[in-house]
Amino acid sequence: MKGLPPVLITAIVLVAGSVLCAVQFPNIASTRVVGNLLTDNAFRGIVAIGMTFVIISGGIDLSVGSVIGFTTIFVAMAIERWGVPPLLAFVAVLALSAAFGAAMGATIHVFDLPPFIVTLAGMFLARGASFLLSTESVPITAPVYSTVSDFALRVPGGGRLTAVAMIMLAIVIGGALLLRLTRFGANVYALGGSRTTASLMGVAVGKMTVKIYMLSSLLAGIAGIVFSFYTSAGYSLSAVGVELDSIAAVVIGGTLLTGGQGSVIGTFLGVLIQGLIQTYINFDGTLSSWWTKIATGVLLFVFIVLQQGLVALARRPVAGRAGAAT
Amino acid sequence: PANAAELTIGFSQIGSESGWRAAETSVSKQEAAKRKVNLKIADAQQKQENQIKAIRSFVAQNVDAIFLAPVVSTGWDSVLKEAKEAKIPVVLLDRDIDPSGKELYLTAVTSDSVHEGEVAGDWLVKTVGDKACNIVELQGTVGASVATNRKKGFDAAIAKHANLKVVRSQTGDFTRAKGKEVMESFIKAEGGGKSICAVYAHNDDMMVGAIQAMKEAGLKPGKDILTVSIDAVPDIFKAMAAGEANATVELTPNMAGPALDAIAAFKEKGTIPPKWIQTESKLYTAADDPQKIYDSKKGLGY
Amino acid sequence: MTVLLPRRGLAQILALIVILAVDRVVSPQFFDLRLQDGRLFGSLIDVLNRGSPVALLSLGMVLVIATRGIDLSVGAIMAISGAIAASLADSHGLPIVLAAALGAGLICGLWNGFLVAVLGMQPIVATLILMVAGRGIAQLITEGRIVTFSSPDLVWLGNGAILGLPVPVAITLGMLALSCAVVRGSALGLLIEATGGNARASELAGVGTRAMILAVYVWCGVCAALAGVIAAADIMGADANNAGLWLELDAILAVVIGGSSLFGGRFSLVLAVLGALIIQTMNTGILLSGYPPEFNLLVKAGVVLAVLLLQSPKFSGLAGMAMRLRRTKA
Amino acid sequence: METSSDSVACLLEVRGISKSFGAVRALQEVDFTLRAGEIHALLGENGAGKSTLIKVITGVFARDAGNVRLGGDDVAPRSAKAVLQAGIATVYQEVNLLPNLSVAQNLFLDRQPMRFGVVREGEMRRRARALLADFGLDIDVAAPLGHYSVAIQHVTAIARAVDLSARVLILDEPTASLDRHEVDILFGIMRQLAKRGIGIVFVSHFLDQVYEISDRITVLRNGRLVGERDTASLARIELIRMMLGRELVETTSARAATREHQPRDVCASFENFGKSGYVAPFNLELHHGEVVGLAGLLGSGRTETARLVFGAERADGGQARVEGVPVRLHSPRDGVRHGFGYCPEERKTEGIVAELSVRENIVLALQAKRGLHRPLARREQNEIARRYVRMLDIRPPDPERPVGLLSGGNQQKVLLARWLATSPRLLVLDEPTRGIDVGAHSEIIRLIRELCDDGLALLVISSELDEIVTYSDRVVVLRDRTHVEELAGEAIDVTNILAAIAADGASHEVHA
Ligand SMILES: Nc1ncnc2c1ncn2[C@@H]1O[C@H](COP(=O)(O)OP(=O)(O)OP(=O)(O)O)[C@@H](O)[C@H]1O
Ligand SMILES: Nc1ncnc2c1ncn2[C@@H]1O[C@H](COP(=O)(O)OP(=O)(O)OP(=O)(O)O)[C@@H](O)[C@H]1O
Ligand SMILES: [Mg+2]
Ligand SMILES: [Mg+2]
Repeated sequence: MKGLPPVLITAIVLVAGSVLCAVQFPNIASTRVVGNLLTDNAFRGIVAIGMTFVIISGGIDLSVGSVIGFTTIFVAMAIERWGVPPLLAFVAVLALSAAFGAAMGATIHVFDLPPFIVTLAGMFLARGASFLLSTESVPITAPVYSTVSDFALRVPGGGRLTAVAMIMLAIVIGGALLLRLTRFGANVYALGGSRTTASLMGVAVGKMTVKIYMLSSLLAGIAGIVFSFYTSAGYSLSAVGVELDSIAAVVIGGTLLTGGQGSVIGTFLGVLIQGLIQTYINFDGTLSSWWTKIATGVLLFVFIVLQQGLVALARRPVAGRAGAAT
Repeated sequence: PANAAELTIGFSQIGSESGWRAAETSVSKQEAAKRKVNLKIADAQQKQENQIKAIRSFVAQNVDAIFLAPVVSTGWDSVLKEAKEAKIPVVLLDRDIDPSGKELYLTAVTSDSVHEGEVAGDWLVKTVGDKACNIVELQGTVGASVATNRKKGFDAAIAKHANLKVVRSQTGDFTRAKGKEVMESFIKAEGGGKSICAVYAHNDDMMVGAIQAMKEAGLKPGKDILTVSIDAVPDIFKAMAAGEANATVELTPNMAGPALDAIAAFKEKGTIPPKWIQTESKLYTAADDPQKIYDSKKGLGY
Repeated sequence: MTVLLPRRGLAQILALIVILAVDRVVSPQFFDLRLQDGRLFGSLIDVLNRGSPVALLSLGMVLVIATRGIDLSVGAIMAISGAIAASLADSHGLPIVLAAALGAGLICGLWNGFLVAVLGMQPIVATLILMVAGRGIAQLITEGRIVTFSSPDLVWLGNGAILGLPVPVAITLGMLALSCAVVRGSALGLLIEATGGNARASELAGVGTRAMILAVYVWCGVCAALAGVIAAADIMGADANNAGLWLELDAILAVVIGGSSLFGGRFSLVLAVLGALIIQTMNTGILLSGYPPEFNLLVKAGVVLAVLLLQSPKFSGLAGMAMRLRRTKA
Repeated sequence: METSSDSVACLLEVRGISKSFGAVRALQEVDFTLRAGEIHALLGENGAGKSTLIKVITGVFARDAGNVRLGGDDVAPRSAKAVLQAGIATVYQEVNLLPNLSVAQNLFLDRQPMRFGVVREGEMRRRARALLADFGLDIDVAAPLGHYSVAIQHVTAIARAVDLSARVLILDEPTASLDRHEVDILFGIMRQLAKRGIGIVFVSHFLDQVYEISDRITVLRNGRLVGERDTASLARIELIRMMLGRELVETTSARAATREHQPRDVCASFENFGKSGYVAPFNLELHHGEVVGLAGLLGSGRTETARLVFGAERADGGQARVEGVPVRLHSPRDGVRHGFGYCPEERKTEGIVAELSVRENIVLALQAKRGLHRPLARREQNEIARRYVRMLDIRPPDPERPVGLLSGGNQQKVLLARWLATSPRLLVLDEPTRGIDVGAHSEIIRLIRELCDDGLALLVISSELDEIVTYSDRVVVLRDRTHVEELAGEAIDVTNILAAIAADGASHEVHA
């Protein structure tokens, strides 16, 4: 399986974008900003990895934002109101979110329903469930939280590699290995190629579907925990709209929405590109609400066009036929 | 001592979800311009993570002060700590944050949204007197702290009066369209609106929608059904002038003015302002010459 | 590929009836109708009236989806056209207002179609661009305010009545009839379904697939613009911040509930509109029920899942199997 | 291998299988027996139920009645995986492999060599290369399968199945897209497997191949079992009669010989037409009432030529003329406008719109040609569809059936009907008889001739040299994406074509 070219292209786009930003705002080229980029986008990176698996397998998961919201409020309530030790709360919430994903996967497979809609219902369900837990935001005061949020490796130049950033990097690497090197990963691509064919070739399509959505929800759960570290609080309305951002990140990272192609590293770069756009807009700081939106759209457009242009260029020379029976 | 004219202040604004918010942004700009302060506004599009990013980037740019209109009350500790480490004073606008962060900001210029609800409730209690009164409530967005607080305050105000009862309560998402839709269904569910005595809306926009719904149903808002809402945006004064609305509680869009004064004083003289600069939650009724207020508010960017 | 299609539309009609019955239970006056100021009045009318914008959106969306696309920008287009209509309403006549608003929708649709058909972008990201930027453009027009107007013509579009029906309902019915006539009366329907079913094969059969794709996005933009005008006329003001917010998801949901596949091909305009009605019937029911709003989303999720399961051929298969099993056990 | 006695180990036993799709009874009470070590041909017309029987055996379709026993044990397959594990490997007619995965991954999907939970990529590639080497294929196994031609993809699918088959190997029309050389390799491997005691089911419409390789033959007709015979004792005429239920009028005489050559008008001509990196510039004249055959090895550029001629691919040089008038030929739409038609070889991805009905598929090109505003009324559509369903004997004769549910050969006929309905002046057919049964095969050849007599120009690609010889007035031979030779009249015969294909540049005019 290839996949390197699109990734390289995304990387080139990212570097080019960074250089442009740095030319305009020299401050951007500091380790501090880079560190912030990783920390601020940690939870997005984590969900986007899960989304990558789902999209490569030919599906989509709209529920991730709500699962993050649910996770934060669940963890907060468990620790602060129900007196559950933080670690136990994490385990419980991860088990819950994994089960939730598995249920969505099973529904999709057994009833042959479109993932878009099943996960849309999942999105309503998870958000609704978090409203039931609490509509108020709940601060978390457990000592683990301050320990983790304060923990950071200092890098020369004022940069900080925080714990959440490290969690994200670990998940990116783990995800990349899982997708590239294991049988599970190969099956994910197989499902994206064609479910029927994959099933005829002996892939247990049902089990795979369940596992893939489970993985996505599990990662959304982890992202939720990371988000709760990031804000030291739980809030039922957190991470609204994250699903669309993640899908965009995955696509910017060179993954086809139709499935069958893509890579984790590409997604990671896609998340960084989005983060860069955001940072650029923040540094500019003169944009009104509407110009912010317009600029985000325009930059998104520019990045995608740049990338498509490069992909088209890379495809151009098609060599002759590679070996045939004579 | 630093001159106010040289100040650069970063303002992490929530977004632009309502006319009131737009007015706050434009009033902030006007107030900053008056004081020759360079105000950098970062719009967070309703997302806390964007606000955190914005604050971080303000810190990275080493601004002189940071204004923050927090989208939720929790989750600011670590980023505000960063600001504190960088010795950048932070002023909260419009909403307060969680008590644990008290020492992390210089002052908060806010109104008390529970109190706003109380003012609205008290007005209704006074107006209705001893008559039995079924109230329908248009809530803000589920989970938004303002909605929760305005509900809390209102409920507290009417709690002691058994003749006042909230019979229906649904979210109108702070918008006109939803306010209208929800009110339509309230009217249907309450026998054509005959059993409704008053509407309480968590913001004026929803009330404007609800007023339309009542009129379309052949009811006379302001007469058949009392209205009380919060924010005091221009359009509600127009309705009041037409006799279609009864009362509104003001939430001033000028939070930046007092905040800028506090920062200037702090920078120049080192004056530590009080921890909480509360803005007035003033009640307006038809007795307050609504047309005049409408004319004066129209230009504020609502 | 063992596909046993249920008779088209049966599942949707059943679902609608069930939800209507539930609505009747939570709100006994649900079916009451009365005439007031020459306009019918009642919860049923509310369903039709409130469902109109989403129904209009789904009319456009269903064609986009039939070509294997998706349009996330319809909510933003609503905001843009509403903003334009509201800003022009008090200074210009209705024809100009409508032309400008619908023209804006057309341009938005052209832009989306250009990105998808010509630049070959994936529809979901292509339209995500306008979803983000479009709301910004709308806010730019209104400067974040709610722009109100009092032009009686435009207000009539939102609140008037034709033969007792609210104007938005009449417009939606008109658009439904128009699109059915255009799509099924010409070869468009066949060519769109072919494009969505197998674009490469259709192209080789001489179908102008690019033109088809461009056309459906333009149509979708126009429908969205019309929905935006109606939404603005309804509240006599343009709320660029909130108009059409998240309605793209409702529109997609309506199309899927209407039985069209997200993978393109076969579509049904009438069923898409029926899907929008099912969603609105549910929403109105929720509002009438008097449950606390915290439950809204849970109810919505439950109903959506139930409606989809009802449609799933596998589900009827399983249900049948369970029944047979029980019989054999007994 | 002698197959007379009942004592021979009975490996796969199928009894009383029935299967209906709605009103279509695809299989009724079919019995089938496969012995260990035999090669058993499963024959029948298009839509007879061969593929369905196979899918019932492997559990893709649930059967309505009957049972399947493998080595005496009942097989009630719950999943494709379970069937694979039971030792039955299958190459299906339609479903190929996964074009987005590498060749190696395709070969070893779900059974990759592992170490510490990690796929041993290098080892997997090594094994993949070794496996394909048996089939004389030396390709980059790390490249995505989709980069390769249909033929290579098919060989890969066969290689995978061969490698998987522990007890039974089922091949549904494996040779449809293979050339003679590859067929020989495949047959060699099949014989070896049979010697090891593996039972092989072989479906094909090439009767020569059936007689060459199979030990026994089972014939299906209209979903019913017609009979089971030893190949050696079954005359070809008799076999055809069993398959068709009637006699076949053979049409094998070469066309050129039966027709006087008269000067005909040029229908379309191509001058220096070509596209760099695709096919070398060529000159080609197509006359009304003439069949031009394109011959060459796999990958020699026949499909490319066809696509350029039709306009599916845009030429970067040269000039096309229709009836002598220079025309623009940039897209299929241009081609269709000029009255061209094109049946692509990749039926599933480029031909049919599976979800649409037979009727809609047939009228599609005609409708596209007429444009949006001149829709065919439903009545006209029905009439056209019915006409071609009858004319081409499309089965089941139900115009409202989704094309995807038709058997492979019938899908091919629908495609042909699509273009005939546009009354084209030039029809380009890429492998039109692939997967078509003997009956339909001679039907199609007859049709080609008739069309031709009506003044249509035809450009036909076929890997069946016999077939090309049968209907062509001229034959263009390609090699390495270059037109190397043009044969006409008496010169058209299989040996000459083969010579031109094999020739090395210099020896072109061997057959004067
Ligand atoms: N999934 C399906 N749904 C409905 N009908 C089907 C399905 N698959 C096959 N059929 C029908 O069953 C009959 C037998 O088809 P089958 O594919 O077995 O034919 P075949 O003998 O393999 O023909 P060919 O030589 O053309 O491949 C045909 O009439 C076909 O239309
Ligand atoms: N190495 C390769 N990389 C990408 N595509 C290839 C490669 N080799 C072959 N192909 C493609 O495979 C297809 C088959 O080759 P081609 O069409 O030239 O063969 P042909 O002469 O038409 O023979 P046939 O039609 O019998 O397969 C072509 O579309 C060609 O572009
Ligand atoms: Mg077959
Ligand atoms: Mg070819």
